[in-house]
Amino acid sequence: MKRYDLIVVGAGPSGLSAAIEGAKRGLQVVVFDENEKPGGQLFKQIHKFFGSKEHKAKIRGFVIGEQLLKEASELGVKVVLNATVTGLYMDKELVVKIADTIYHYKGDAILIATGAAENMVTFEGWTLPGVIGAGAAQTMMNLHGVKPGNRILMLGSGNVGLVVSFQLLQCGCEVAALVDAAPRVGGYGIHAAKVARCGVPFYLSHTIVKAEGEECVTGVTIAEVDKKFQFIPGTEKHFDVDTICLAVGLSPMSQLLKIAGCEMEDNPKRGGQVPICNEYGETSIKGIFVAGDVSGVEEASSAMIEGRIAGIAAAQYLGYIGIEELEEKFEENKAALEGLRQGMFAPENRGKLIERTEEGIPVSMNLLTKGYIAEDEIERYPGVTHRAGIHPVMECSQNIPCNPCQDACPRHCIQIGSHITSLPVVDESAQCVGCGLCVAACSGQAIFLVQEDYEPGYGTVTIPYEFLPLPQKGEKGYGLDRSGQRVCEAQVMEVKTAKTFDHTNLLTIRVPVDMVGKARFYRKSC
Amino acid sequence: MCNTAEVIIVGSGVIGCAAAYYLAKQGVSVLVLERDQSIGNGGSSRNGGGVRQSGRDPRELPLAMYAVEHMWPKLSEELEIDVEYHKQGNLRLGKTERHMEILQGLTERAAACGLDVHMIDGAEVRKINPYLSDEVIGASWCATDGHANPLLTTLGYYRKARALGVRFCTEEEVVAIQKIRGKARRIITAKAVYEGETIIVAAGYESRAIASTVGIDIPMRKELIEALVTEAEPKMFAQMLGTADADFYGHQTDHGSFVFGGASGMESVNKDNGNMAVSSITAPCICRGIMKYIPKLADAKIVRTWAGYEDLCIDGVPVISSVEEVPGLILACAFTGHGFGISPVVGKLLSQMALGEETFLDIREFRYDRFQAAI
Amino acid sequence: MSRRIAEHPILGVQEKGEKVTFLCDGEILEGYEGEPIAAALRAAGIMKHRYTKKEHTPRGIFCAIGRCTDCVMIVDGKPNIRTCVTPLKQGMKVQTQYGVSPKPFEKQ
Amino acid sequence: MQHINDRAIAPGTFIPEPDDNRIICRCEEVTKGEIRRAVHEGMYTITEIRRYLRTGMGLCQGQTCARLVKGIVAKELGISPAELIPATSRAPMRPVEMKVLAKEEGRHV
Repeated sequence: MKRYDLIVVGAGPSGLSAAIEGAKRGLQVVVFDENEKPGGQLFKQIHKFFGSKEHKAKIRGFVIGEQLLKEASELGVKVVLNATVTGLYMDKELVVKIADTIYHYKGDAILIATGAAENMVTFEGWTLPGVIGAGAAQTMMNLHGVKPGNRILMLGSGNVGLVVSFQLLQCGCEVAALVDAAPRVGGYGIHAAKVARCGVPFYLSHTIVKAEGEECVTGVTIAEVDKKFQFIPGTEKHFDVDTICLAVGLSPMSQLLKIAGCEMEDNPKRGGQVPICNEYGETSIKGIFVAGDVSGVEEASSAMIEGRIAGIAAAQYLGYIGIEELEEKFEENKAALEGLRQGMFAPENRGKLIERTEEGIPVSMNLLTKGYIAEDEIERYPGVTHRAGIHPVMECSQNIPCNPCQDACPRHCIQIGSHITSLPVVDESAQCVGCGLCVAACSGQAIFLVQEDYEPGYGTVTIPYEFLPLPQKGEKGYGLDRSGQRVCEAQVMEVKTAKTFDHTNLLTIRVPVDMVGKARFYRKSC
Repeated sequence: MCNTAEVIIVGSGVIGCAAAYYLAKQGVSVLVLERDQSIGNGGSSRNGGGVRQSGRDPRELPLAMYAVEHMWPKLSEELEIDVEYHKQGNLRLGKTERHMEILQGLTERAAACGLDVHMIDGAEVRKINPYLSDEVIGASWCATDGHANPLLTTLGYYRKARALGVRFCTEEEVVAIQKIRGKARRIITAKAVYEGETIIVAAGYESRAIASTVGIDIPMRKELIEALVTEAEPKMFAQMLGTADADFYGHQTDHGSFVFGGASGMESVNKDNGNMAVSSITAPCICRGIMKYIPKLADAKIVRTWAGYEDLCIDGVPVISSVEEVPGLILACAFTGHGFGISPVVGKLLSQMALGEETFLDIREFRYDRFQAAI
Repeated sequence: MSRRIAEHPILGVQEKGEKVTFLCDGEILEGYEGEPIAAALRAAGIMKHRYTKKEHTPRGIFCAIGRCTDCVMIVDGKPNIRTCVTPLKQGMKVQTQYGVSPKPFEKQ
Repeated sequence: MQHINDRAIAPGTFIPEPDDNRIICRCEEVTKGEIRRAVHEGMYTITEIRRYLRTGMGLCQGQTCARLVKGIVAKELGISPAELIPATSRAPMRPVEMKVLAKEEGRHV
């Protein structure tokens, strides 16, 4: 039987990372993926990643996918697509369906990196056409170039719900509302703020009563829920929508490991049924490794590091490297992983209400319930300053592991320091030149350039803009505040696009001077 | 909770559940101990659902004929659950002259016992089932054979027995049976001790180890065999199918899916990971077998494959027997892959045996001490 | 093809296969070769893929990645084809699936 | 709370709920009420529920409903969902046509 040193199942972030580390150390590696395109979820993730350079921060997910794929192929990794692994049998034998044939392969080591599947919730009418998973929406718009619907209601305020809502807006869909039964936004505040400033209303402590329609979705009714998640009568709200998108969490897709006979556990902290594994990702069956969401649902950034660790561990298991190299590399990667697992959204903080930042600043409650920071809250944050001339205003209010803004500024105006989750502060002594690199570099689109003294009575605000059509210089429209409300007339003074901005355009709008602290989005008059 | 009952049954397979039901119906207190977490998780949930008389050993035939005539037709009504019983015949197919000889032999022996079974040619076969390929040159045909849903039959007996007050305890692995004052009476599990007037061991292959704790050995072995199921297909045919070569057997269920069992030929040496693992080569082999007989199923999608142990008796028929040297002990095991079709009648016989009544069928052929050395 | 994204702010103009035509319940529709059948249907505004066996209720795309099997249809005469992962080809014949049949329930 | 092994311990009486007719297993069209009722009829494990009602036995093999079914059964039994062992995963991971499964390559080098 055809045998490989390492067979990887799943060409997503963790699988490709493992394949690369294995191949670097001399292993003969093959990667099977059932999809037509490699990259797993990375190819649907069109936003810029968080973290620091080592986590590929400020690079868009699909670009990371392309980079990983290129690196893997340069190292001689064979990536076989449209290849469905149908079973994992004894003696580390895999059966793979490719076209109209099944193939038998054996691996001396096997890495299962099959990722996660979406969870679902039920409500009246949930089986109607038009009710889809958030992953389905991403797949349709970002892989197939088709809008999943015209007017959409999103259920779920975790990062997936927030990111996909923004992506829906980017491809021209209307998002009627973002709804979550939880009392607080579950994902990053900056993701929520991006969606809110486009005018999407947030309904926390609300959930879907029913999807309406006979043959497909024509509307939806939501209602407020109490602390026990029971509907409060009389709070129903109706929306005319053609699509309802569900983003209510993920579960590891660990079925292959169960078939293989790996010891499993039900671990709610990891998202469900996961294999019991050691720090290198090795399961109860020697030589079968796991990495990424299949071993516990997290982010693509951590999946890549877990993949690297498992790939190196497989190399050691097969005798290509010594235990010293494994241990050394493990420590490095563990540090990177711990870097990502810090801050308010660290795994141990899941579901907890955090009321103050690491700096001791009260967290914006409006951000957690409405999706945007209120007027009377914004001045608390160290990135929000006032001064003469052009300067950055960083509306970054939660401790998340991310620091590209610090590296972006050629004048070193922005400082995060050595602690990656710290809120960015403005160095008053450095002089901002208005280059906008920080605006484009911020993965959360939370940095704005503000000039309060542009001309008498008027100031300018430079905002990140990732929509089409791109406004024209001189065009007149409106400034929208953080909640998406139209607050003033605005004129486009400048539209900057550059390769280094990576599709984040910088739109400079002129607004009345009392609006420079409020206008955070631009819309042409309709 | 009281750990005693008049009858304790070891094993919650279809035989154990049926016996429990027929006993409870007579007002007997019954306790069923199951090693697994789920009821009927052995062969009862893994077999092909055949309710056949043809092809059986003549010793077993009276049981099968009784079940088909008197029990299966009324079982759904009795258990208040649709066990999906269909009495629409069994075709045992042949493709070669050698096959036809095998079928002829089986048919003659069964007919001699009074079963209405006869040989038919290829054209007649395709008249009964137009989906069968031209490779099929003939078959034995028994119009009163059929199939049922083993999952619902097992759980149907369980549900009804439970409703009648039978106590079922799962994850209770029997470690030993103990004799008290000359009678089998006490059952030791990993967690507790139980006592009963009568003990019925109906635990598949594991019955061997359990019986050995009171010095009884049943000459049997186990074999891991496999089956598969397709997606739902439009209704095609209602007969149970088998072959002279035994390369596959199966039927279309009420759901529309086809359940097929079969063999790779490696069964006697198959290994297991402790999890009843399927092998990578059996399902493909079963598919190749099926496609030769029913080419139209080539596009049908397989959605699941599974494996299960058969408890194979050295002489091919089960042990259904009181053990006089261990008073109070009754064995019902080594069903050799034909237990499901006769489970209602075996359950009823066991209830009579446990009550010390004379059985309504002669079961001397199934005695535990019938086994002899070759010379 | 109103639901097609002509140009995406991040992804630009996406590469597509040849334009092809296919039949959906007898109606001629356009799509791109190699894209999932389901994508072409959604682009054409078609939401319903099948009606279920027991309750006869409509279903459409749900997961879009081949797992949930809700979007199955009869493709070139074969039932239960996952349209979200089956590439579109010129001249394909796609039919609404009723239970597992191409015939509406009243005609079954 | 431990998984319930003594099937004489009943989960109380079956009380109808307004959403009992809601589909849970999308493939096999099994409702919440059917699942709840099955628990009261003695089906205490996910495996038993599956064999009794066909939840998770359809084309998708329980990929969508597994978690939902688990939640309903656990609630009915008054235990945590983590106490319930999920149904056995079985190959093939995706539906495979018989003619494809029948066509093997690579068994020999």
